[in-house]
Amino acid sequence: MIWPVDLIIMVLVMICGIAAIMVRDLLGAAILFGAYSFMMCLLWAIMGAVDVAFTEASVGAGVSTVFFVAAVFRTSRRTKD
Amino acid sequence: MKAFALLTVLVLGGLLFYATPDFPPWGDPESPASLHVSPYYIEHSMEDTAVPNIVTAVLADYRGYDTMFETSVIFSAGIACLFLLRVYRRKSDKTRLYRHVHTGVTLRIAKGGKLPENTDEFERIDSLWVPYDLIIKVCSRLIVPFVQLFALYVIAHGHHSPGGGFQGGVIFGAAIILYAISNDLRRAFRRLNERAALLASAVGVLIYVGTGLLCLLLGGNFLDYSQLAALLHTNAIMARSHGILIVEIGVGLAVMAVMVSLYYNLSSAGRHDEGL
Amino acid sequence: MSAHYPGLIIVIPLVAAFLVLIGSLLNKRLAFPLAALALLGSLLTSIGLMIRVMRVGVVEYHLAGWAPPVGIAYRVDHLNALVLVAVASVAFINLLGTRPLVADLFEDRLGPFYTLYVLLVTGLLGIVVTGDAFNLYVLLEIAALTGYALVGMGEGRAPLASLNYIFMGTVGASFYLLGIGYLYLVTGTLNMADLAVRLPALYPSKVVVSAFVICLAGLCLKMGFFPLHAWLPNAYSHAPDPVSSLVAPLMTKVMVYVMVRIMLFVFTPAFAFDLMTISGPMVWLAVVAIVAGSFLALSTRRLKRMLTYIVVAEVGYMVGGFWLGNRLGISGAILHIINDAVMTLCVFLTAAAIMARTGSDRIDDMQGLFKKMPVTMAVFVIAGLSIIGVPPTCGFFSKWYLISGALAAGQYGFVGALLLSSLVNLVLFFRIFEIAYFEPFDAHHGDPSAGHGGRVLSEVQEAPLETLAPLVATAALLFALGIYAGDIVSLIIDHAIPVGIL
Amino acid sequence: MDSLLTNFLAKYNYWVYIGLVMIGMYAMIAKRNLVKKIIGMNIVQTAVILFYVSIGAKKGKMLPIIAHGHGDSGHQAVHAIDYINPLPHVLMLTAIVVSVATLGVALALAIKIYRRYGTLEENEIAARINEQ
Repeated sequence: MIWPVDLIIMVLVMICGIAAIMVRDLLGAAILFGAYSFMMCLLWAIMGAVDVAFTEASVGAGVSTVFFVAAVFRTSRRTKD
Repeated sequence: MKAFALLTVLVLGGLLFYATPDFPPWGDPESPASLHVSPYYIEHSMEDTAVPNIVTAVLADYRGYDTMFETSVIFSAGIACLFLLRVYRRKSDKTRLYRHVHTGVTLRIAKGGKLPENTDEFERIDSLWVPYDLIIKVCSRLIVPFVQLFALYVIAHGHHSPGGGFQGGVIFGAAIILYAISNDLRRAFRRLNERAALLASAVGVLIYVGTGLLCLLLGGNFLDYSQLAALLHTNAIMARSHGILIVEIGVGLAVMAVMVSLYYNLSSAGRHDEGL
Repeated sequence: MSAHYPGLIIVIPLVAAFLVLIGSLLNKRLAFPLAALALLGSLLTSIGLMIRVMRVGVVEYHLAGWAPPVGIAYRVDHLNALVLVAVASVAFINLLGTRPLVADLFEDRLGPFYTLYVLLVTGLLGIVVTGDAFNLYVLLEIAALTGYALVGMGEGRAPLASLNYIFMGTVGASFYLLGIGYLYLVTGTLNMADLAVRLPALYPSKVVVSAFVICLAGLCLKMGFFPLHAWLPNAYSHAPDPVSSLVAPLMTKVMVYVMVRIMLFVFTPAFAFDLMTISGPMVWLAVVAIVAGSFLALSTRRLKRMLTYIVVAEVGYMVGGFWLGNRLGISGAILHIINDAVMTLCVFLTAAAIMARTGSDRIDDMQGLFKKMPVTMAVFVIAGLSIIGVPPTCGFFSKWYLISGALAAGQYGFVGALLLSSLVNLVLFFRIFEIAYFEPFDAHHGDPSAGHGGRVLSEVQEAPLETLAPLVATAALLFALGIYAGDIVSLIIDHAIPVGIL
Repeated sequence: MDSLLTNFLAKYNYWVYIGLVMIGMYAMIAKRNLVKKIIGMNIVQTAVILFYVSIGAKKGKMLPIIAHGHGDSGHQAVHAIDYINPLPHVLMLTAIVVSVATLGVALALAIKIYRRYGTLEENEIAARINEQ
């Protein structure tokens, strides 16, 4: 593994995680959470956990995001924090 | 609340931080976790199960019991969502809205009146403005079969490459969800309706549990696939390999059906109307 | 076939859960009989397993035919076997006792309800029987997930309470998983017996200490131990009646069992009681839990809510008794797991039967119920006496062991808390008995303008026979457990506790 | 100082995991919006998964798929030291499934709450409950 790539992805994971809980729009939060999952999946792929990364890519970044969007669509995008 | 949250988080962080100096260095091949049980898996999975992907071998055979419950977890999530959200409504005699597919004209039909449900000429809609995008519909329809084919490949090739029942099932489910998003839920119901999805999820897990039970009836312990050798006309090792494939198919079926059913219930809030 | 009992005890209800769903797709009325058959099957196998364990000692079962550190193994000793029988019988009795209620409440979703019910019981049985730390986590999640769904179907605030329950439960389970991960990091194994062998060499390591703390914190969160109990009263009191009479007796007790199992058989008693100096603080926390639970129960006028606060206090009994660290205390805690499961089942079932008839859960609306529902109220009195701790019933005996354990350990605060809580329970139950027995009832009792939906009392009649039979059976069980308490302790619990503990 | 630095660099994965657990827990306690809390819950779960995957990692070793595994059984002996530890990966596959299952149920409950109270903010829900 190449440490600069590792480091960049880790920083991105943290940024996406913080952004997902800070942003004041739930649809945005859902998409940022998808990005977070995808970064996480890259991190795991780098660490050699290919099966876990594959699952996270299809579940975390794929289906989970769809569920979030569906739930936000059925409720509201509004949030105060 | 924020101060309390910060305090809790800091205490927790401190606790986790406290132990870290005693961790073995990251990525160390000599760390205790890599020396006790896992070498057995790495060195013996090939001769025990004839499956090169060690993760699949451990997942579906050595620790197959965990995976059986993992599938049951996802099954119970599907049932839980249905149980919580589903709204059963009697056929209302309110006004119904239909759209003529080829022209995009919306028809409003008053009390009791009804258009034939299963024609391609008209489709039922639930609000006056429902987006209708031909390009997206056609493009998705082109993509869906390839996604499904890939999903089947992932399930079938889990022995040799990353993948397996769970990933394949999710991708297959995602293909159907894509179809449901680009068209609408009613159309997706024509391909895979609610009862079929429920039945498929239960049957999928039953394939898994039933395989285990069959091993038990054949005289071995629960989930001991080597007992299937007599039925499959192979030796014990290949029987394990085939047993893994059978349960992976079960997992794939169950996961696909549950993902679709979760999407149906979440996207329509249990009403099973046109969805997103 | 008896060699396969440990496997069958889980497989029977698991297969049945899917058959219940498939059956209910064909015909809704198939759901209940299939579920009842499944739970009867697992009750019978658990009794068979108990007999086998008493005859031959520890029973091992290797799933998929792989020996323990490589595969997953069940290791059933006296402790598991006892709790298994308790869980299976409570779940079975509750299933029978709540049939009319469920048919009324969930008319349009009987299939999903019974599927979730059977899966929940499967999860709990699996937690008790398993000998693999990670397998326990998966089963924990099955039990929790089905529990969230069942709780969330209640009236009013139930979904919110259930969502809070999800947050707390998930954090608790994640902590448990993290603790197991820490142990895996330094030992490389997940099997409980193997962990117990490999851990002693590593006791000085900070990783083991944090694993211990994180695991314990997660389990305390899951069982609703005092400072972390906030989710419990809301979730249990807003849940639908047939669900709270399943979840309240079993969930917390099974989690206490998990704590006993992890502390005694993964971290050995030498580590848990001697090396880690938390026994004293844990007992004092239990004292606070008991006192707080009792007074919170005193402050409410709603029947179900009062009972949930009593559950909070009872968790304090068991945790405190366990952390006394001596044989008497631990025996008392294990005996109380069994007794409290049956007692809680009994009070919640009677509460459900009463509320089904009167339509209100206010204590003040129970006037004149002794005349209207004599059998139900008689059972309620027996359960109440047992919770207070009056001799022929089982509640007395576990309290006796707990108090003698506390005296032996010199923890007088715990003795005081137990006595105080008995006193408060006395007040709580006699307040209800008084209202229900002495206060005259008029046709329009209560306050109609309050709009609580209470029914006119003259219409109230005795609960149906289907509900009464299980109620009377549980009441009889309370006496039986009391009468045979000595035998249970000497024949079963004594073998369950490691010999090192005096 | 030097040992502290090497300690820091040798375990940077674990710092990230601790940071993510803290972020997730903060969101679960401090945020009032229910969907935000659900996101926080998921972040905690993925952080635990990151921790487990980090346990299994071995620098510069092969993926846990045995090379030349096809066909005849005359392949070379397999040495455990050459492959990444597969057991944590197996456990985490299960954990990911559990997290998506929890997510589904939590979102279903959030929709149910919204249907009943018309909002997802905790303080507004409390106000609605008090009104009733």
